[in-house]
Amino acid sequence: MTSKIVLLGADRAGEAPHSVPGAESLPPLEESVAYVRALGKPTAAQVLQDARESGRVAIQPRCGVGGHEEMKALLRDLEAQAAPDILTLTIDAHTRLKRFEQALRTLNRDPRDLNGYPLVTHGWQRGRDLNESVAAPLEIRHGSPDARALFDVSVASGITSFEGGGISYNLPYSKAVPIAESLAAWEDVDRVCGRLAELGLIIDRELFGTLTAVLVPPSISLAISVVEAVLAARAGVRCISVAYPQSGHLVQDVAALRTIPLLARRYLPEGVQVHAVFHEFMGVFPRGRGHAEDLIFYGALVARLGGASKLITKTYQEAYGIPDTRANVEGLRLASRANSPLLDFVAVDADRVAEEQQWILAEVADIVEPLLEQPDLKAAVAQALERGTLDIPFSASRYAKSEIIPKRDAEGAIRYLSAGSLPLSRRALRRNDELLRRSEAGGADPGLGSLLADLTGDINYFLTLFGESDREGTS
Amino acid sequence: MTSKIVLLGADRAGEAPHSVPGAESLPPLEESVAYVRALGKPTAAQVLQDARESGRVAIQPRCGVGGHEEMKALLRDLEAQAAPDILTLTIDAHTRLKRFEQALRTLNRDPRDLNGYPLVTHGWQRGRDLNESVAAPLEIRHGSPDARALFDVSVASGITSFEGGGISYNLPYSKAVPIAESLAAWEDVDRVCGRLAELGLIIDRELFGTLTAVLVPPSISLAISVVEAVLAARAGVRCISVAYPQSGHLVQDVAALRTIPLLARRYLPEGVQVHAVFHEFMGVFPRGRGHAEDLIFYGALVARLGGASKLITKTYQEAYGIPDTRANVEGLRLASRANSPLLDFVAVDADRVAEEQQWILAEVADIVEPLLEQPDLKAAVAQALERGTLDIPFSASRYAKSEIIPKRDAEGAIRYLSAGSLPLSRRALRRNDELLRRSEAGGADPGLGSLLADLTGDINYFLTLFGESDREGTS
Amino acid sequence: MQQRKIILGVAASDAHAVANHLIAHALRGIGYTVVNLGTCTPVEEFAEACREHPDAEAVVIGSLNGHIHEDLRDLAATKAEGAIRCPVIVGGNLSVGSKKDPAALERLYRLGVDRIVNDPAALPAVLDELRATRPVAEPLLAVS
Amino acid sequence: MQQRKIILGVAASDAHAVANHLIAHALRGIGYTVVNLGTCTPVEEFAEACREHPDAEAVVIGSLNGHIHEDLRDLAATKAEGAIRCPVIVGGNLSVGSKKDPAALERLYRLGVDRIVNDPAALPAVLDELRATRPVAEPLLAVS
Ligand code: B12
Ligand code: B12
Repeated sequence: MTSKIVLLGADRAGEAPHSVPGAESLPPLEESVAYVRALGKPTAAQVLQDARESGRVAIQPRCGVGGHEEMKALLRDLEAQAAPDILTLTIDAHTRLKRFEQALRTLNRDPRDLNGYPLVTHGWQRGRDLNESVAAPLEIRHGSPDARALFDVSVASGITSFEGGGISYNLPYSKAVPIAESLAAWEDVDRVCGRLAELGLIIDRELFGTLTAVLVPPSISLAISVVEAVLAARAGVRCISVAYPQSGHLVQDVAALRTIPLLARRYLPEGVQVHAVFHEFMGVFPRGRGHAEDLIFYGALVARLGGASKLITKTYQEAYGIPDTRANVEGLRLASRANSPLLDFVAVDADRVAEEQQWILAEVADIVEPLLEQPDLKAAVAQALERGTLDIPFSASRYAKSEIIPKRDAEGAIRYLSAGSLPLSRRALRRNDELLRRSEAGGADPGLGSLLADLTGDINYFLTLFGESDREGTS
Repeated sequence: MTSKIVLLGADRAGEAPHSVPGAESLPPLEESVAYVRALGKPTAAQVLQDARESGRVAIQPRCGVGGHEEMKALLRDLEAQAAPDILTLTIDAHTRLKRFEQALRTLNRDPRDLNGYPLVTHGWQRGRDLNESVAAPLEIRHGSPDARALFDVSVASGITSFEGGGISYNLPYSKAVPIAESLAAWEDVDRVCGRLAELGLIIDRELFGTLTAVLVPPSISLAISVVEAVLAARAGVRCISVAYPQSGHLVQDVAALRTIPLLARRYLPEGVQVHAVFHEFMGVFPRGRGHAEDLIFYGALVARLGGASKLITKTYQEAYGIPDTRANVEGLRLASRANSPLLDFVAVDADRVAEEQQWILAEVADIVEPLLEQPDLKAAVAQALERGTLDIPFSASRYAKSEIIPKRDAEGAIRYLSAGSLPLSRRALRRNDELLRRSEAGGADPGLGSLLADLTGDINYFLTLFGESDREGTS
Repeated sequence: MQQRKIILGVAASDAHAVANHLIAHALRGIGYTVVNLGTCTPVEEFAEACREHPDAEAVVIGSLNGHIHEDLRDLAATKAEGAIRCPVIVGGNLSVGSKKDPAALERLYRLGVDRIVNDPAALPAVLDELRATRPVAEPLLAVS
Repeated sequence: MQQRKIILGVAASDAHAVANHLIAHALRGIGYTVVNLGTCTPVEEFAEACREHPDAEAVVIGSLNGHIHEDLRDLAATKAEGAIRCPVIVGGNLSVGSKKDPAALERLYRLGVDRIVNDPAALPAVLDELRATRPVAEPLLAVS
């Protein structure tokens, strides 16, 4: 168990890097770049590039526990037993919200009460210690509207991949952080990535297209990633990973993944490396172990079919809580099977994928092009969220209208029952309507009660599919 | 650890049932039938029927250890952790060859030195004890040219599935048992199955089409199963499982599995239930754990695509030795994933399968029809083996000529480089030649040394595929 | 007749919004006035809402991320001060990890939680029961 | 010049034939006369072959099924009787289970095995070596 520690670096929270007292304790960027070079492991960007070139999907777990020694053991065990391509430090929910004091208090009381690793509290020397104890590069995964303190400690730790974005790590993760603030904070992060790139170190900046994870229409996920990617590239980021969450519908998911390189070509400058990342199903997970494992393998197979560079795995304990090491190992090993050379024969209907792709591209264009035309993209984003012309379902934040109502069609693909104020074309809206109408037996306008029931049914899609109707599966 | 025991029932070895001293110790058939009825579990035949009707592949491990308590724990652990549809008692290699004394001696010295459960030595009361300790029905898997003593103990134990056949459990499993003897011994077994069926108990009789497991051409496997199935049906057997071993080539394997119901319709009387059983790859297994697991999952998926009623699994320890419980559990769980409803979209090229199926059917017909026309099928089989018109590669027995030389074609399917004296049609021989010639770069007649090298290469097919060239994978 | 009213929210460090949205919808659907403070709501914000809505029958707090104990750290003190007078109901995923130790629930009661409810569908009955047994003098009509 | 000769076979309870076939082919390919007794060969059958082929340089026994110890139980006695005089080489998978205990090999030496060889490719060198060091008087030509 970790011995008591005092707070390091947290005093800089919310401040621009290198401008506050306490920053002296962090090494200069140059030193961190030299450190990474001397570390003798590939950067996350290199691993992603290699995966793409060899036609494999790189595999990465979610993992984070409160105590330092426990975190080190977790990383080592995962590497020894499942050899993921990239490892994760998942950060606890206090740190995400800059509740550093609470993180520290919990850490000192009982690190097991933390749902992630409080890196800021542990400090960058311990970050390096983690980094040095495994061969795979690390990524920081969190959910911080303002991640600057965390990012500084991450860079000082020699960590080469950092998740988040001014929209995707605000709306799903906080209630009352104005979007202009989070965009500004993430612009700071991205600028530092730009400087690091000039110093020769490429940081992989992953955008959290998963958003609120539950029934997110693909064009919403991708549109927000496009906006964040454009902002990141303008700030100097050179490697961008676009994460897309499994909807559960084969054609829709493969189409969405395959759309990512097209979007990159259309909206991003050359010279920016862009990777598609697939998140195994991020919504309500089946409770039965076999069912969860079916979904885990299926997700990994879809990642392969969609040409993702990387997959983020789940475990059969997802429905219950933070997984133990063994469950995490088994999730990774199972997902790895989808990379098997023996599965080359598995294919998906190319025509249907191409058709779906055209629609996704068109919807994304409807949403992002009015924004990208604006001279001040950050301001345009804030305004669009206020008006609902950019929006997400189930927002945790007041700064999105959350008018969108998603619904699964008869085949299980996620469509817009209501697109709220999104500027979708008539054609797109008509197609969404038609696809959804096909799934209504009667076609009558559903009342509010049935709307809630429908929504719950769609949220619990995989529970129903596996016959776990009462939410009580077998573990 | 099992306490010392003395030999029960073994004195009957090699004798016809119910005709020798010592048989008194076994209960009458009627009592065993009543016992099975009272046991409160489905028979293996019922489980297979249910699996077929629900479109699932039933899953079954190989498992057998020497000690009784250890065997019970193994069965219970496998059931608790992986819930296979059918469980196995794999019998040790001494018992298989009626070396009961050696089995007893090893059991008393150290049961861990046995490569299976010596059921005859333990006796039928212990067999019932095993049967009662799990919910799934049991099958006896062994490799006995003369299994009568074992079968009697099996029936008395209330076990409803029994593997073997007069050809398939002779040629791969013994050196010097004349084929007429093993055919006669298995006819005895099948007759008792007939009597049991009259008493209302259907015993699933599985035929070991896997044979010598290494590079067995599908038409050899299926032809021998057809002959054994016809003999079994004539003796009164009502449920026949035809096991076919994975060659590793998708189209060939799916075609072979889908041919089994056609063969049943063509050569077997109505009223005999016939199931296709798939054996996950039975040849040289990759040593690397991930590679082995890729192969395990792939095998299970092929079983599903081929419409098998049942799959016999392997483990990632296959290349090393008898697996431990955990490896066995993991093999079962992994194979179960191939039953996932989420994989309905996975398909195989129907035209290529249909074409391959026609050829398999034709080759099988070439081999079996001359035999089935004979008035005395058993005599005809013995003669055919002597002449080489029925044959297997790598025979363990002197009673097969083993002139067949198998070879993988450019795609990995198993073809006849030499069909020996098999009565294959000119067309079939020409197709085999052509397919193999396509895989030869030069097309020159290979010398003996290169023939041996080619053969070894084909045997080590999956080692090469996974890049385990030096046979030293990582475990 | 006045509508029944509850205060709803998600614990301070917790951003899980979906169950919160659905529970609010569902309670409104059966006639409740729901003051939904949404995600990331510290105890003092619940207390403020109680001041603004003295007629609220209960404070209903969801927590999924495992941090409920730290997030409700000030609850007992806040109740002692009288800043929260109505019963506090908590539901969700109430500890970190996949194996749940009942001690985690004990700790919650010690922190000042009055009721722990698993299934949102059980909320109306629990609210009725709390109302029926509440130690206040004013006469109330029990509605189901 | 006389061809070199070995006696080959698989242990008594063991039916694994493939390695046996391949090793026989390979040794014949480099000029050996191979008396292949095949699978399921008890010690007494090896002894008989030794009587018939006194010029055999070695008895080479394969075992894969894990039963080698019981299958070679009579080997020491048979050697003591003089019924097998040439060296006995054993190879294959020499115990039951996936985790191998070196004690299993010790036990084999105690049973009268002279050499344990893993890789069939190493057989020619081992045969050469055994021949070169063999305690017999008659002069021999070492061939590789
Ligand atoms: C969607 C999701 C997310 C989304 C949330 C988006 C959003 N803003 O809403 C995102 C991706 C952002 C997310 C983030 C995180 N998540 Co999350 N998430 C989930 C997931 C997959 C589904 C949750 C959901 O929406 N379910 C649908 C709703 C309707 O049901 P529910 O939330 O499960 O609630 C049910 C009951 O708990 C109960 N209930 C819930 N609230 C209440 C309240 C009352 C009063 C009552 C009576 C009942 C009740 O009723 C519901 C219906 O049965 C769950 C795992 C799962 N269940 O499959 C993990 C899960 C809840 N998340 C978890 C964690 C840890 C996190 C993170 C900390 C990241 C991390 N370390 O891994 C961050 C949290 C950040 C933060 N500051 O809180 C853990 C909690 C672990 C634990 N307790 O041990 C879970 C269980 C996943 C896991 N196995 O690790 N998450
Ligand atoms: C094919 C096979 C079979 C076939 C054999 C057909 C036949 N008649 O030949 C069938 C299906 C019939 C079979 C049956 C059984 N088998 Co089997 N079989 C295999 C398998 C899959 C491949 C063996 C093979 O042919 N390899 C190809 C040849 C070329 O290589 P090899 O045999 O591995 O040998 C190499 C080395 O061992 C060495 N070598 C071998 N012999 C010799 C001899 C000398 C002198 C030297 C120097 C070297 C040497 O050189 C070879 C090349 O590197 C192996 C597992 C594997 N390896 O993947 C199991 C395996 C050998 N079988 C095994 C067992 C236990 C059995 C059974 C007892 C059934 C059971 N309980 O599960 C029965 C045995 C019946 C009996 N009476 O012996 C076990 C042995 C377990 C142990 N030692 O712990 C294995 C390892 C499978 C397992 N993991 O459980 N089997």
